[in-house]
Amino acid sequence: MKNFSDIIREVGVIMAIVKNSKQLGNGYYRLDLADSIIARKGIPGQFLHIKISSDNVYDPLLRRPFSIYDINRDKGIVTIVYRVVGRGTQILKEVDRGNHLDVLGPLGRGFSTDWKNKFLILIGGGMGLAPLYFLAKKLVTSNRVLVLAGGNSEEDLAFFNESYGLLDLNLLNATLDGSTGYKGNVIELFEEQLSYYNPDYIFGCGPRGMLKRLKEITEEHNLMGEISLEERMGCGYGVCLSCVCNTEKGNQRVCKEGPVFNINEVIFDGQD
Amino acid sequence: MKNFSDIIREVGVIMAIVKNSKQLGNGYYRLDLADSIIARKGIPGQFLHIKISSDNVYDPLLRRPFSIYDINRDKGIVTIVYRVVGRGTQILKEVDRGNHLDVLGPLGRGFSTDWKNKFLILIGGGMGLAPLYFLAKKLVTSNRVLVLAGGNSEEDLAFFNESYGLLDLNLLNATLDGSTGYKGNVIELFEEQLSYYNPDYIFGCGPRGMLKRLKEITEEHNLMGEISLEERMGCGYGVCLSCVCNTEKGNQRVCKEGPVFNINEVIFDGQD
Amino acid sequence: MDRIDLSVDLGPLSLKNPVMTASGTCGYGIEFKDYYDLNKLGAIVIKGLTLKPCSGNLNPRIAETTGGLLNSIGLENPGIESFIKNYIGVLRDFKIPVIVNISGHAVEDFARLADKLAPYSEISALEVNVSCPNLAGGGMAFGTDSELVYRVTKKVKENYPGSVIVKLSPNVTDIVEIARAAESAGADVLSLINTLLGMAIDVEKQKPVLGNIFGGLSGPAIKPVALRMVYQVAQQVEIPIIGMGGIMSGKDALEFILAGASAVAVGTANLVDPLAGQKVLREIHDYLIKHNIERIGELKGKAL
Amino acid sequence: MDRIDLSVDLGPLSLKNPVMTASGTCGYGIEFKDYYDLNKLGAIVIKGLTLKPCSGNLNPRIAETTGGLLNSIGLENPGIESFIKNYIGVLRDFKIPVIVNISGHAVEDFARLADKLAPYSEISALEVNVSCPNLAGGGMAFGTDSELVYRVTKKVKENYPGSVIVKLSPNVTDIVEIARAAESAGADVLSLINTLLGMAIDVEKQKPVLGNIFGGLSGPAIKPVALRMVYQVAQQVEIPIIGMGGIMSGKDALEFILAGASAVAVGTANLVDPLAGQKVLREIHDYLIKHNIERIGELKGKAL
Ligand SMILES: Cc1cc2nc3c(=O)[nH]c(=O)nc-3n(C[C@H](O)[C@H](O)[C@H](O)COP(=O)(O)OP(=O)(O)OC[C@H]3O[C@@H](n4cnc5c(N)ncnc54)[C@H](O)[C@@H]3O)c2cc1C
Ligand SMILES: Cc1cc2nc3c(=O)[nH]c(=O)nc-3n(C[C@H](O)[C@H](O)[C@H](O)COP(=O)(O)OP(=O)(O)OC[C@H]3O[C@@H](n4cnc5c(N)ncnc54)[C@H](O)[C@@H]3O)c2cc1C
Ligand SMILES: Cc1cc2nc3c(=O)[nH]c(=O)nc-3n(C[C@H](O)[C@H](O)[C@H](O)COP(=O)(O)O)c2cc1C
Ligand SMILES: Cc1cc2nc3c(=O)[nH]c(=O)nc-3n(C[C@H](O)[C@H](O)[C@H](O)COP(=O)(O)O)c2cc1C
Ligand code: FES
Ligand code: FES
Repeated sequence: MKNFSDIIREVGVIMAIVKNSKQLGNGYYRLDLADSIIARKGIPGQFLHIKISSDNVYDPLLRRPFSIYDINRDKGIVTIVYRVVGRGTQILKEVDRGNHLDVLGPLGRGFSTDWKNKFLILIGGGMGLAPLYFLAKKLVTSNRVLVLAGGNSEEDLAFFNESYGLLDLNLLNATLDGSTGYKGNVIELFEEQLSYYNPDYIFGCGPRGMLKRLKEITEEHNLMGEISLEERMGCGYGVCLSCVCNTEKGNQRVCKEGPVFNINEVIFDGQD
Repeated sequence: MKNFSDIIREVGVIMAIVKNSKQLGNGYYRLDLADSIIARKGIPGQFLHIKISSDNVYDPLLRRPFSIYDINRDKGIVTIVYRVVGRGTQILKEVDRGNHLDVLGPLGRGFSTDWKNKFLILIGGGMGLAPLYFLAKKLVTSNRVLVLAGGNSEEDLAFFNESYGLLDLNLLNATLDGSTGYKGNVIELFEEQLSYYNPDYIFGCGPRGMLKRLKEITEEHNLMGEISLEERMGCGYGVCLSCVCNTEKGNQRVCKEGPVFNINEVIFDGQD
Repeated sequence: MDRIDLSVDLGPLSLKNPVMTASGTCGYGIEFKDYYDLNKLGAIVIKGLTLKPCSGNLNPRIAETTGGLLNSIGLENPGIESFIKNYIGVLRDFKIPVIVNISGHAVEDFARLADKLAPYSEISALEVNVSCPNLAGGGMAFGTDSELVYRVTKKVKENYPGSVIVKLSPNVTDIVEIARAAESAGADVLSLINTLLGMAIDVEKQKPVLGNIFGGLSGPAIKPVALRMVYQVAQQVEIPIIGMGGIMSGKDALEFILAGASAVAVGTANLVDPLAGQKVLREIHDYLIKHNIERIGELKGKAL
Repeated sequence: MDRIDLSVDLGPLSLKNPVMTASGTCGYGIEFKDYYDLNKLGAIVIKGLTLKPCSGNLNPRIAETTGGLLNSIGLENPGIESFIKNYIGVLRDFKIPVIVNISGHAVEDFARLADKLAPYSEISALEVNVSCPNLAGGGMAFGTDSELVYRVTKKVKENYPGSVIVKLSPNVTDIVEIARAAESAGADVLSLINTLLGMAIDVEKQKPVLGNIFGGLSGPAIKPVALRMVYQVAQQVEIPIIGMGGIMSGKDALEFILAGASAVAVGTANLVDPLAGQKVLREIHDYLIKHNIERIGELKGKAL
């Protein structure tokens, strides 16, 4: 167990209390954590690094990164939304209300949010819609926001359609199976939209292949914007160099200089 | 997850449901497991080998052995009583009612129970009193039973005094601090009792040093009996030879030929 | 197991599926009766035999480590004579290949063991364990010296008409060199890996946990090292490989096969769960179905 | 930390306590600012430096295994020139010894690195990482050949006036032979162990997980092997040892000290928990109090 004095002095490593953990359907889960420090400090695009195993148990060994999906500052609650993909998330979904979770965060560089009276397009693929929700919530108060949400099917997008639906923004879907919205991927939808609109700035989050295409398009159209990357993380706070990505400035750490980068900066080379 | 068909066909590896898990005070815990097969087959002196980690998590890697403390055959409930000594038991105490535990058992050779109209002495030190409870419960129906319970202090013995107290037997305490009963260890108490009584058969369970002394005394007094040994166990079902003890017949596996051995057979040599 | 072809060739041996038990973790196979029919597996490898009876090491003989198990059983076994008298008969009941693991402390020991086992058709192959100390040679394990591995292998081949599997020790600088030595001496198959040499200390008693001080580390903790060695050796030898070291699941087994192993052995997992072998087999089968792969052979070495 | 004496001598270096960070797991120490004051520890070892800037290996660079971590960062670093220009100043702020870890692909590389770092009093010692491949010598790591370890150590000693720590690779048959080579070449201190060579395979993609195929295995999974090596080497060399490999807790650290290490380094644990070093230190302290031991030095090698 962490010493209580550590917890108070060293913000950043926090025993957060699970307020709620529930299945959202279609393999999505939602986890609400009560922690006033994270709730006060977290901004859109930042992430939490969550220890899955209990104290003195070393399998799974590493923490797992999850973007902040939402924060209720008044209640001191921070929320993540995640999908079960492997062992770590399998275990995470079993946590019960009242349990403590060892959380490191908020970590990384978030999205820029100081925009006023602009037209902004947010492009999210799959789980990439999670961090964009918190961003959208901040942006809608003083900007015009269009969200393009891509997924495999209507079902896949159901949760996000519902949550984004409560915000003052326009939302368009792209589904691979065409079960709702545009039939195709979200980048194609974005390209289509660019024939109607000229955004001041764009934000993207999703699989690497999608972001790579997004960059090609923004370059073509001379657009500016930010994207959030994912890489396997060792530490999450900058010491191990597991998570680097190639940029115009050379290698940058996704956990520290990112996960949000200027879209012009990122160089998509090497592995997909 | 184990396939349901495995569970039915291969009795012995069982997903038992936790019926109750509670602290008994003074570091003792009690765990009730609902499983009709174990409840039907288990006899005094046998043990369960419990997997502490969840599926696909390999730390802690090995199962942990615990003696059967009691069985309620009608309700299909088997109970163990344990003390938290390390990582495994630390985790075990956190299981909640309704959880499933992967249990191998009942394993090993138990105590002989087909006694009639005999005078039997049961000598237990500390946790050694756990398996003797189930034994006593069987024996009291047709024999005269004296239980000698050794521990550090009155507190240490409180739980067992209460549980044994409900059975039709005589119970004497020995405590190292003299807070209740005889002041000294339970072997000294046994020796003292031998000047009044001449048991037909004795049963012992407790730390190795205690059992070694017990054997010396039974030899001196030409007594017969059985003792239950503890060794570190790899498998618990006889394949790995981790758990051997030296006997008149050569090395024997505590998990298979034991844990209960004829006291005359066991050779206490080597390490303590 | 329907249309899926799980059979594998292990040099001269044919197995109906690639899942075996690892020596020392399944006794003589008899204790499994209570749990499942071992005949479902591809083959079994029984525990290590020596010339003379051996009562093994002092207790404690095992220590749990993170994701691993240290053991210093010390090759407890009844010796070759008693084995032939009391166990060969039992092994006759198995319908799958039974492989006998042999150990010695001198090159001559291996030769004599091979010679004594040669007449028994109940045995499908010998697995030569070269991880024990070579007493004549200062106590370093045979398996750490390619010259000795060559000699031991050669001797066993000379004295045994059937298949010879050489089981390599991972405690070496260059596993490929050792593997090549065994191959050139005529080994039919290689098993890798045996345990990594390790230890644990009891901080309360302030002394080593194991009675024998050192022990062999097995279990999922060593899987990355085992897999690397199989991957390296598979690229450099022609003979088939039995991969082992930390296999707990079908996925683990498939990693070894993708790294070039023809078959796999389940060791420590048997201790944790008597059904482990069967589980590994079922999960391999499920994977093949899911990925539409008709023959397990298609996966062999695919990640090389 | 009241009346308990935690100080240790590491040859020419004196540390106020035995807990260090392991190279590559604490960057240049600066990221810890947000969590705790690294000056609480005994010393820090910063990440591996090479002559030229190095952008490291392809992603993915890490893979989690049971109780372990495979990494193939590939020594990403800005190179010695940029290090001297941009980082030496930062290191000046540390009140504890700062040790610089150096790597090379030829004996001459080590000599030149030593030479370039010689002028800087901000650095308390060099730690020589001999786990990289020797490009001139066919790619086997320097650390697997006692002759090469001798030559590298000698060269660094000739070019560097301060303390030289040689960090050994565990991927060898006989760690004692390598340790002796370093000692006889004049090493002041030994660090052991570096990572075990391992790999993982992605069964869905049917290829190795790491971009570099192989990686170094660290974390609690390797502790038994690390501890065994420290135990073996401590009996055969006179110079002090920094023990590492899977230290997650004070108990783990004490195992290494009981096995003969003078100090310990916390590596992978830093990644899991930025407070790990401090936690290890506190738990050592608590153990000494509980066991009424006044000086940590009393425990050194007690389990030998
Ligand atoms: C900055 C960042 C933010 C993220 N935000 C979210 C989110 O909001 N919701 C969500 O569902 N997922 C998110 N992910 C992905 C999430 O971290 C992985 O799904 C998760 O780590 C998988 O863990 P596992 O043990 O279930 O899978 P396993 O495959 O068993 O994990 C094995 C290892 O691979 C790593 N890994 C696996 N998938 C990924 C991945 N996609 N990215 C990085 N590492 C991975 C794990 O962390 C672990 O170290 C984010 C990833 C990053 C880097
Ligand atoms: C046949 C048998 C019956 C037992 N019955 C009971 C019982 O009814 N109640 C009870 O409280 N305890 C009982 N024990 C002891 C119990 O198994 C240990 O307390 C438990 O394994 C400790 O696990 P841990 O992870 O908490 O401790 P750790 O010390 O972390 O365990 C490390 C390893 O050592 C082994 N180990 C530790 N202590 C013992 C021990 N005393 N005996 C055997 N292995 C040990 C563990 O199983 C594990 O493999 C019994 C042991 C045996 C062999
Ligand atoms: C308890 C135990 C006993 C073993 N005995 C032997 C043996 O007698 N001969 C042998 O060659 N290997 C022996 N081994 C090694 C295993 O066969 C296997 O090579 C090793 O444990 C790695 O596989 P695993 O991680 O799946 O256990 C033993 C391993 C264990 C755990
Ligand atoms: C991400 C990472 C990077 C490492 N980089 C270096 C390095 O640059 N130089 C070096 O000598 N060792 C390096 N190591 C090895 C560690 O310093 C240490 O020797 C090893 O990880 C064992 O300790 P641990 O199990 O506590 O991590 C690195 C280890 C890790 C996990
Ligand atoms: S995860 Fe360690 S530097 Fe980014
Ligand atoms: S614990 Fe394996 S034989 Fe007894």
